[in-house]
Amino acid sequence: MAKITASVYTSHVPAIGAALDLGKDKEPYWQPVFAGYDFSKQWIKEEKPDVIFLVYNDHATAFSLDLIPTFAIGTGAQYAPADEGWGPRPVPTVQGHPELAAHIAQSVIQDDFDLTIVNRMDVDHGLTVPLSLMFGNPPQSHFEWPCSVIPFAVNVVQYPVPSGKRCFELGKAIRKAINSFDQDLNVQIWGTGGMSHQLQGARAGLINSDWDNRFLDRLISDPAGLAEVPHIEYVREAGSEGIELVMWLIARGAMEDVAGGKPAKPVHRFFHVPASNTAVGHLILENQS
Amino acid sequence: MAKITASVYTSHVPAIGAALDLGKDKEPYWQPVFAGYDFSKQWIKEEKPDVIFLVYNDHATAFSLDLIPTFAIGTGAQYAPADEGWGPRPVPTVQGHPELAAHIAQSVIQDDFDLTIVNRMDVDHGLTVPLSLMFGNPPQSHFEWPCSVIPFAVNVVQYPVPSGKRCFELGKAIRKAINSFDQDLNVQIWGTGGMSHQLQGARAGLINSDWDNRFLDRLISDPAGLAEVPHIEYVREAGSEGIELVMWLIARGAMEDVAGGKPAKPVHRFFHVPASNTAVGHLILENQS
Amino acid sequence: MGLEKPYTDVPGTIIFDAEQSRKGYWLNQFCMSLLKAENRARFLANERAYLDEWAMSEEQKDAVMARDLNWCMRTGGNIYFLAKIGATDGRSFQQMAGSMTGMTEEEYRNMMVGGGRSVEGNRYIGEDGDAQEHHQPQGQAGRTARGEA
Amino acid sequence: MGLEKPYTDVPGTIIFDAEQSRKGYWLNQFCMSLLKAENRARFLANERAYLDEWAMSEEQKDAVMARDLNWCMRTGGNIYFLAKIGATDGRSFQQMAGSMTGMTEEEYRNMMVGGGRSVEGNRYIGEDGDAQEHHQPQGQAGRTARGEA
Ligand SMILES: [Fe+3]
Ligand SMILES: [Fe+3]
Repeated sequence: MAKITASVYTSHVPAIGAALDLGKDKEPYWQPVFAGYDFSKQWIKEEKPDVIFLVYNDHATAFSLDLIPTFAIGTGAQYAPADEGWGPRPVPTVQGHPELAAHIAQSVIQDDFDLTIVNRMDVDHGLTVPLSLMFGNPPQSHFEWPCSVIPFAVNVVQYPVPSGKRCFELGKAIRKAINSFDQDLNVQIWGTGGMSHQLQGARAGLINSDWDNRFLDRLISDPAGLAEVPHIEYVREAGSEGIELVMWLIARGAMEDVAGGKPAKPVHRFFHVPASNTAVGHLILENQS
Repeated sequence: MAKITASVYTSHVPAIGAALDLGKDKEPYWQPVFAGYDFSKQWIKEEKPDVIFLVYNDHATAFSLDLIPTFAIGTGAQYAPADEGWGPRPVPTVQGHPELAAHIAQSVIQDDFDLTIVNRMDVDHGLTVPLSLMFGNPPQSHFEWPCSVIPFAVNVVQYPVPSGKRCFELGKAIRKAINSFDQDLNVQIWGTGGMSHQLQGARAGLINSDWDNRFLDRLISDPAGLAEVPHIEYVREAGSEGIELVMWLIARGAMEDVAGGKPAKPVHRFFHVPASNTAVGHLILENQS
Repeated sequence: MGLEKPYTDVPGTIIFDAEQSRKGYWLNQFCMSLLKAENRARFLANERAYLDEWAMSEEQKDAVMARDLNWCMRTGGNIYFLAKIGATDGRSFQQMAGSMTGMTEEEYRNMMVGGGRSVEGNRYIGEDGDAQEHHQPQGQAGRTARGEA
Repeated sequence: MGLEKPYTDVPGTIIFDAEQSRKGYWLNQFCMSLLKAENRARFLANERAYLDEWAMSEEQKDAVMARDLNWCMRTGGNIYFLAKIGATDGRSFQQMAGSMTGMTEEEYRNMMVGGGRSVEGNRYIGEDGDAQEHHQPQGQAGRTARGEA
């Protein structure tokens, strides 16, 4: 049977991708950011996931105003890195997992989550930057990501975005779906975006480290309570783009402890300000069997 | 305040549109079909709805396999009749109601229905045939539909489609949303598709009048019970395309009696076999204030 | 796979689920292209060349060229997509649906006017209704071929 | 309208809701077109001509030509869409965000390196934080203009 072994949380700041792609990761500005992922790179090399269920948001790339899905699951075979205006990132095409994705879609739709099924889309920095952070950029000699990825896009661009509660409940349904897939697969679920940041107006550059760290604390020890936080608190305290953090609750809702299992075990936690306009947060939780 | 005054249920067989567009509606084959809507045409002339919230399904027209929303709400200003392969139907462009549609989207998403918001799409026979049946095709001298329409597309093409229960609950949320819109609007909600039909394989042409009529009976008097019927019963008893009938439960769930109001009043009921491959069912229920 | 399928015991019926959808992806996307008049014209002008523009299997191409909708469906086609081929040929939904039964157009039309196909014997595979495998193809031609009447 | 908006009391912040989305529809769709390299080139070659291909308001076109992102946002733009204009100009997200504050690039970058903008005084309109209306534009140029220092 497939099994979620761990959840990974990380910001997905586009400038991090640019820094890595341009070879700036050793510069004093960027070095402390990437250093926060040194443990994670080693950890994931040992964990060897088969599939990553990657929760992210599209930043007006695959989805224009013509069509805005609240939740979209990628059931396609592959996804190309998108041109976001600077040209596509020089990273490998993302290989999907159509069978598991279709299984999850079926299960979760039957659990009353009204997913949009997507078979063709390009993926932007929201999805590729976390892969770069956790795996490093693959060398030209072996130009591929080490595992399959199921993209799961959440609308956090046009209001209303889904509530934290809805996201948390969705995570529970995803866990149930993955656990009922009858192939042996080591699956990780990642929640990306955030932490505090605001990219607009006179309040651009807002950072709220206290709030972010409380968010990390509660994500570990009180996720159900954290899921009750209304949107307006994210906006007010963590900046208008801090709302991306609701996506972390999807990954958190998929952990075993939420369904009565043993507590999720934090194996790594990292926080740094700034990366470009944003506070970088990162957390790894393992399921204890 | 906006208010749902009535719900209308009808099949949306493409051949009905073709018959009307080609002036065949007085032919012996078609005359009884259109006669079943004589009352309805008169009724709606007196009812004068401002907006129709029209639940239908796209038949591989606006949505390909690239992207399949479970529920999609049209918040755009207008929608052109689609070319489904025979050229577009010669009927007017559909005028939307962006303000009310956006209000409903906001309210219903906050009630945990994960809608996809659509601002640009063409609408196929699933949406235009019901308009033709209820209003007749508008004359060239006054080539427009008499009111605004909010298209609401439901995936019934690729499994899993939403359950009857989910549809019924969605109807309740739509009612709540419409009732909280602070403009005086006479709103009708229509459920379309069905009744029994199968368009594929050796079982093509299946009709189950008994099941259809029981469906109509229960839709009137026991909608909550009807909403519990599983997909497989629709397929087995009403044909593979009979599954479209789950959409009627969205409209039914939006009636006042479901929320504790007075019983919905049936003012017209019609059933006829066949129109092309399909059993035609039609029902009008009024809210009693 | 793990996908539960409570709908495989209905005779003469293929439910279009994720698996069918994956199998039929390019066939169905080819069909979608026929929503544009210029593509319909190009397809009709040279079917084989047009089909070769799509990543379809050879079998899917053959099934389309043969206008065998049952065959198309077995290779992952969905009727709402396949209908675009019929539309391109100027055929109605009734002609398309009828073509899958083996009946002549008139036989199928008469069945519909007579109230349609009965569900009796056609709910589960293994009953004796007219949609069951051993009664295919339907219509006089099929009966004659089977030496029934 | 009936849309509840619990988010209008945050200083220097426009939440991109259905109303903004409607207002900014063509502006944002123009931005989406810049995801294609050939469109970026065409836009840069003749901005006015390219903008005239879109059903944008004159004000929206002026705001784009002025590269005034705050102005673009007031006319319905969303930052994720508007970022495509900055990308076309070869600017980073930090340059774009900073441009909305009135600070120089260096001032904004230093603010971020120093831990970013504090939330204190910037939670509600009417407090005294640096994002409040009476402190705009920010940075030395703004302070000088207001005769503050
Ligand atoms: Fe983001
Ligand atoms: Fe239909």
